Amino acid sequence: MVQVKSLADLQNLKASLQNKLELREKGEKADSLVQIKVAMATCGIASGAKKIMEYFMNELEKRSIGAVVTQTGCMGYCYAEPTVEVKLPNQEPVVFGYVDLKKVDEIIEKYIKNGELVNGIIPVNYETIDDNNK
Amino acid sequence: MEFVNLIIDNKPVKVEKGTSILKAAHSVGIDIPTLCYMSLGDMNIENKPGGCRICVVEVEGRKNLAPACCTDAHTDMVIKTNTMRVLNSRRTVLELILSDHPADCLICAKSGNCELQSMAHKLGVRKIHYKGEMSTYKEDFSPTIIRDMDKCIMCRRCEMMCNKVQTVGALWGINRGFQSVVSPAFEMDLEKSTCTYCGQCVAVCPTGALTEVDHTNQVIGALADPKKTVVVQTAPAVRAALGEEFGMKPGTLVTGKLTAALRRLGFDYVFDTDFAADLTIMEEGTELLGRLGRHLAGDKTVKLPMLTSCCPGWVNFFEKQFPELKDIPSTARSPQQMFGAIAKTYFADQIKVERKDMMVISVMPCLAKKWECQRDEFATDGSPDVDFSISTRELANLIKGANIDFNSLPDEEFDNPMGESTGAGVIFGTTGGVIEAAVRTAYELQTKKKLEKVDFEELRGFEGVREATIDFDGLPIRIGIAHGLGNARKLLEDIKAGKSNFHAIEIMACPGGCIGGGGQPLHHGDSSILKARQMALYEEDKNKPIRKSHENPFIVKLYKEFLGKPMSEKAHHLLHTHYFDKKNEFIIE
Amino acid sequence: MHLLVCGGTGCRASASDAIVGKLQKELDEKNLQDEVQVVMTGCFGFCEKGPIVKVLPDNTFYVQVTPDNAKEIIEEHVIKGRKVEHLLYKDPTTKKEISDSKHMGFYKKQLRIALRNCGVINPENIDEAIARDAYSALAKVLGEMTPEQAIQEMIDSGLRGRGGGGFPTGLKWKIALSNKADQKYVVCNADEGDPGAFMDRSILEGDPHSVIEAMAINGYCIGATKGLVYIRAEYPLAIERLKTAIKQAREYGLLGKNILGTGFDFDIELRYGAGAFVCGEETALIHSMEGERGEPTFKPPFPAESGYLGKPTNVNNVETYANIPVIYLKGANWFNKIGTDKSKGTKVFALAGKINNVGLIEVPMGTTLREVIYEIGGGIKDGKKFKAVQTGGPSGGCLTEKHLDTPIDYDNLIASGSMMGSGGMIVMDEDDCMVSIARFYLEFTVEESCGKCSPCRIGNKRLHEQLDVICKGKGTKDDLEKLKNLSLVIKDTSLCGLGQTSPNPVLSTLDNFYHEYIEHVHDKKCRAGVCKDLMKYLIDNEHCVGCTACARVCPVGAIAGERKGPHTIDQTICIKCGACMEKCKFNAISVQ
Amino acid sequence: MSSVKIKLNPKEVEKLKEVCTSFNNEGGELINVLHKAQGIFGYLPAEVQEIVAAELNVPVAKVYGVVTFYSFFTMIPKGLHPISVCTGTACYVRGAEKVLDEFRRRLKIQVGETSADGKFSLSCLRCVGACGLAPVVMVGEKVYGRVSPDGVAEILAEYE
Repeated sequence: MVQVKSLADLQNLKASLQNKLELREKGEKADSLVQIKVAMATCGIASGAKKIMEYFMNELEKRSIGAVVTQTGCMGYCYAEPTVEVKLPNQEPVVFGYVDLKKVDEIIEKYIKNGELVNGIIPVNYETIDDNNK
Repeated sequence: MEFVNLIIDNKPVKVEKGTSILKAAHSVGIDIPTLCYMSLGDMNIENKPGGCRICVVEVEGRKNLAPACCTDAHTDMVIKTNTMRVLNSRRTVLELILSDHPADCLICAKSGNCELQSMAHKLGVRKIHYKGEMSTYKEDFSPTIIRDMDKCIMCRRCEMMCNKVQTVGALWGINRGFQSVVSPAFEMDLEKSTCTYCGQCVAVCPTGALTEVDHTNQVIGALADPKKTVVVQTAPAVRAALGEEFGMKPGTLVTGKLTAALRRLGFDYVFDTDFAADLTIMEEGTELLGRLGRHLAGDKTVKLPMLTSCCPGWVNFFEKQFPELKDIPSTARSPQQMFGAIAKTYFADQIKVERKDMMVISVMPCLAKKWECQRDEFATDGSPDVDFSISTRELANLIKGANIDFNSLPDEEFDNPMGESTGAGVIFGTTGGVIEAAVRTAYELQTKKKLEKVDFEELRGFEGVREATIDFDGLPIRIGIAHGLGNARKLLEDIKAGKSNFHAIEIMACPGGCIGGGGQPLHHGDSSILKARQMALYEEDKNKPIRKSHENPFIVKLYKEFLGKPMSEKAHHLLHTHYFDKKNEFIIE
Repeated sequence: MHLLVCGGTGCRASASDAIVGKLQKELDEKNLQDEVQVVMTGCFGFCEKGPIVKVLPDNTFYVQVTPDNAKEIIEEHVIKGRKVEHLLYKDPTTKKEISDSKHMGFYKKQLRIALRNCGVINPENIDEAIARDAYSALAKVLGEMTPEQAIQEMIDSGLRGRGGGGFPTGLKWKIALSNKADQKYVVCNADEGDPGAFMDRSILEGDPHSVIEAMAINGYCIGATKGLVYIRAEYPLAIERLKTAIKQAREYGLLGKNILGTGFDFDIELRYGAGAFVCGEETALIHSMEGERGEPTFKPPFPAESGYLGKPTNVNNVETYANIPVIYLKGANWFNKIGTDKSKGTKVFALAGKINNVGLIEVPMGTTLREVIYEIGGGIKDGKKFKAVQTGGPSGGCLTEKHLDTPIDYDNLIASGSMMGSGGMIVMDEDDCMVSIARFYLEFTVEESCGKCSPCRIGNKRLHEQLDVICKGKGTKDDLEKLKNLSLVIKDTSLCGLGQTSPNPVLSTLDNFYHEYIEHVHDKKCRAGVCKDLMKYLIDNEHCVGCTACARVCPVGAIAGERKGPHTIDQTICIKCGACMEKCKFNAISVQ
Repeated sequence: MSSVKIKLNPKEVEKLKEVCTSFNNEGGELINVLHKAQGIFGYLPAEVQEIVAAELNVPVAKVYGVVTFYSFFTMIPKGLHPISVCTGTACYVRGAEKVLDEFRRRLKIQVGETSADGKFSLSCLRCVGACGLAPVVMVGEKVYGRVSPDGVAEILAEYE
């Protein structure tokens, strides 16, 4: 278990974690690794996000696509739950709303495999503090 | 001491820091009306939930009106207590309270003595603009207290008395919003709760929500029955308070008028509970000396301290909450019950009246007495030693109802043999009095010496828990005193933990003792009234020719003719009792 | 290449379907269907200028596109690579065309500070949080600042409590620091009880570490070693995630003894609410944590002097805490440049009701209601007419058309007769009856009043009853005066914030929709058709053929008439169930 | 000693006492204990409150005062399938009232009641935070979004 015992520890840990995440994003397997985040707050789960997440995991494995599927909190698009963010290697992330199992198939087949966007994209309509800083 | 300067209604005011606006205003003669607020300053009892919102005032610079009872005065505050905004708010709030209160004032037990009624009168409410649904609850008749919660205004005084002061835990705020009310658990009847019938909830209730069970009709019935010989006894604290019901100054002693009134009402024999108090001292004092003697002789089985047992509220309290201590209190019955037992045996024989034809009525400052006289232990073949107990307030109603002009009555004497008493019996009515009376007798019986100074100032006062060591001619006797059940609890916890080193402890359930009993004229939160009543009792004691119980000639005669000696078998049978474990035990099925 | 066509409700209404069809047709004709995909998206949040077409990968942003423009877009942009100038958005100040949406300031109305990690990190993985700077602010404060300096930074930032009242956070901390005691407490109020608000829950579910970190900072600043989170028991997921986060922080040594080797101890426990709205009030919350009925007590003493277990206690809400780490990392000067003069930073709103894009949004203070409703929220659902927006939940008020351009901040909302509250924002349309809305909120208050003080306990009940009478068509004009007086007295005399604000929905609707009240009491009409008792079902003699279908279906026998003759409804019997209207095949029955 | 007979499962009572012990029989933990107790028994009958009061050494009147203050606590056993209709503002303006009426009509019970066969109980709750799906109904743990009065029969049919 990591124990963060000093300020230096925290900085080191942060740096290494950022590296790790970056590796995950841009690393050796950059050509093959797809990142998928499923919004799993109460509203997402209420609209079936759990099933979507499981389906993604199973299907990606079945179809031999290297991907990391994680959960995340509310993205704010409650009207369009369940929502899923898909980030292809070296590309801007794209958010899909109203995702059902059929849509998952479509996303895998069209977007993940061929880079073709499919209906149901939700344009990101906010800035984060990272943007604001610039 | 730090002071603050402020302005109330254009008057400059200087008060100690931490003083409420209400008290600050009062100090310059500005009276802000209050409803839920109540303070018995001398006993550190204060109820200020800030709930009724009648006492609101305008504080310059504040957005909302401030409740005067719980807002502290600060330097440079500018306060207005009577602007149109304040007056409109006050009246509107009162109208709201009245809109959820039955308007049956004409036949309400509290009519004429109701703080809500007085407030409506004071604020000149003539119409209730906001009408609507009224809250209704089931009525609860216990042997002593009636709860008619439709009349509750949620001042929470009863809840505060029951929990903070008495630690009885029978009443609590339940539900929320419009349905909220003060109630026993599960809205069960008080009878099934941990209630001790101390009656302090009734004593502070501003409306007719909490009242005593009225036994005046039973008394009238007994008096009207030509076949019955009706004997009445009046407790010491009654004579110091009854006058208030007839407009007299608090602390006016009305012993003589009281006797005269009882006679006019038609009682056949007018006796004094003080006589029985003297008898109690003989029994309890002897019991104490017995336990003390065995303790000094090295008997490890003897239980000390001995606790007094003349207060029925207190007996209910330890039976329900400290049953493990039930063999510590004295086994002596209370004066009321000793009186009943002697009246229906010794005295009945003397006047040749059969038990079934005699009725004993007691006038008590207490509501728990109503329940005590109904206990099975205090009846012979179903016939109680004391038939009915009425409160000081009920007696006042009887007198008023009988067209007796109390104030112009002559002073009369009690009848004999059970009307003669000593100063020791009189002070039973105040905290510290029972133990002082016991000391006067025990000292002489133990030391066989004459007690020169009978006033034990160290046992007197209003402090919730007091202790003193009395020198019994070289033998230090440690004495504890508690009034109010919350204070009693502190001493009981010590005893349970084995930390108590007292020889004897006096406990009275009500703050102040019987003078502040649940059956007394309402004090409406004025503790100076209680103080005046206490002074009156010490005054009567001082003026008595005999001030030690064992010197009461009629008591001496009673032992000689009837009982033998204190703690004799006959005394045991008639004057002592035993206690029960009344704690709930859960049996899981 | 991708052509993204906005499929948000607003754009859809103005023919985005047709645009997609046209684009597709053009592509097919030019045999480009394999190279260029046309995709329908969710709302871009710029409905005013819709329909919108965005071209990827160059981010060109076309506004107010019609189906007729499809050909032009394909021929010019797709084939020749030239932008269609006249479809580009023109900056309203410079009047210059902007092609790349990344440079369109108006487009990104939202700024996420409190929600910075929500929907970005995996909330159950502390590593992801740390990689995004979690606990760096704590490290900075512990390592570089004294409590006094840290509090000064908070004061300088201008952050105000996000729970409702808007008390300056730094000042609150300063008072708590100044009260000496052997033990102090830091409490996070997560008892979000506004019906229709879910900001705090979303933050706890999406980024629990930001709250934990801020509480630790708060503890350091005021000298408290114990933190408590008072959280609604109805939030099981938030509870789980928070528990996980606390556990992970402990394992990393970021909670517990000697944090980061600085000698500072701090740990957090959870306390559960049990469904009492009044427990959002801090004294009630503290009583509830102590195992008592959640009844508020009069302040002073403030919790900062005597709070949990009688010790100095600082209470802040979830969103307030979520802002705090960033403030320390980026500095008070960064934060206090965002927002308005007296309200700094951003505010999270739960946007709901009759609006297209229901969701969680975060905007800088000073954003107008119009921007929120029409640009972020995508406008009113089903193309209906906007009527009101309710902010501040049961403590707030209903704002109307004329308030739409008011910049949102604490003071402006209060001046308009509403309040910020915790951030619920409910949009209402022409189908909502404002008297009924006021009654709805009062029903809530009556249910949630603790019952301690008489104006709130009885007054709100009477308000509710009075509103009910009006909705039933039995009110008079005098009743409106009574409503107003009663409302003002309840506000003026109630014990706590609940009662002091509960009449706001009544007062604000009386102010802004007085005509609707008048219609109810005078004309006995409810324009929205919500108040059943004010509705009348009528049979039009001209259309009625006397088929008797309505008479047969009427459950109370209110309809009489001869076969083949005109029928009539006895209004005194009719219960307004609407069955007759449904049954009538000749459109002879109407509702008034 | 006055004995109060209690009809409860002894194993569950044991569990409850363990819960009290785990909170050090501390009166200040009353609400936490009640949460756990409701978790064990499904509701808080008078008997359970008596035991909690005795274990934590607080007046049973206080326990009852607390139980009746908080809407989360119930003294009525919930149905096998507890139905909660969200009556938060977002759901209200989107027609929750009509949905609730339909449940009332079909189940023939009022809010706070349980059907005679113990199958369904009906309650209201304030916002599950799924306002995007308003009006929302929960049956047990399952959330139903965008419910219309016509959809009520369908939902109930799932549990028949």
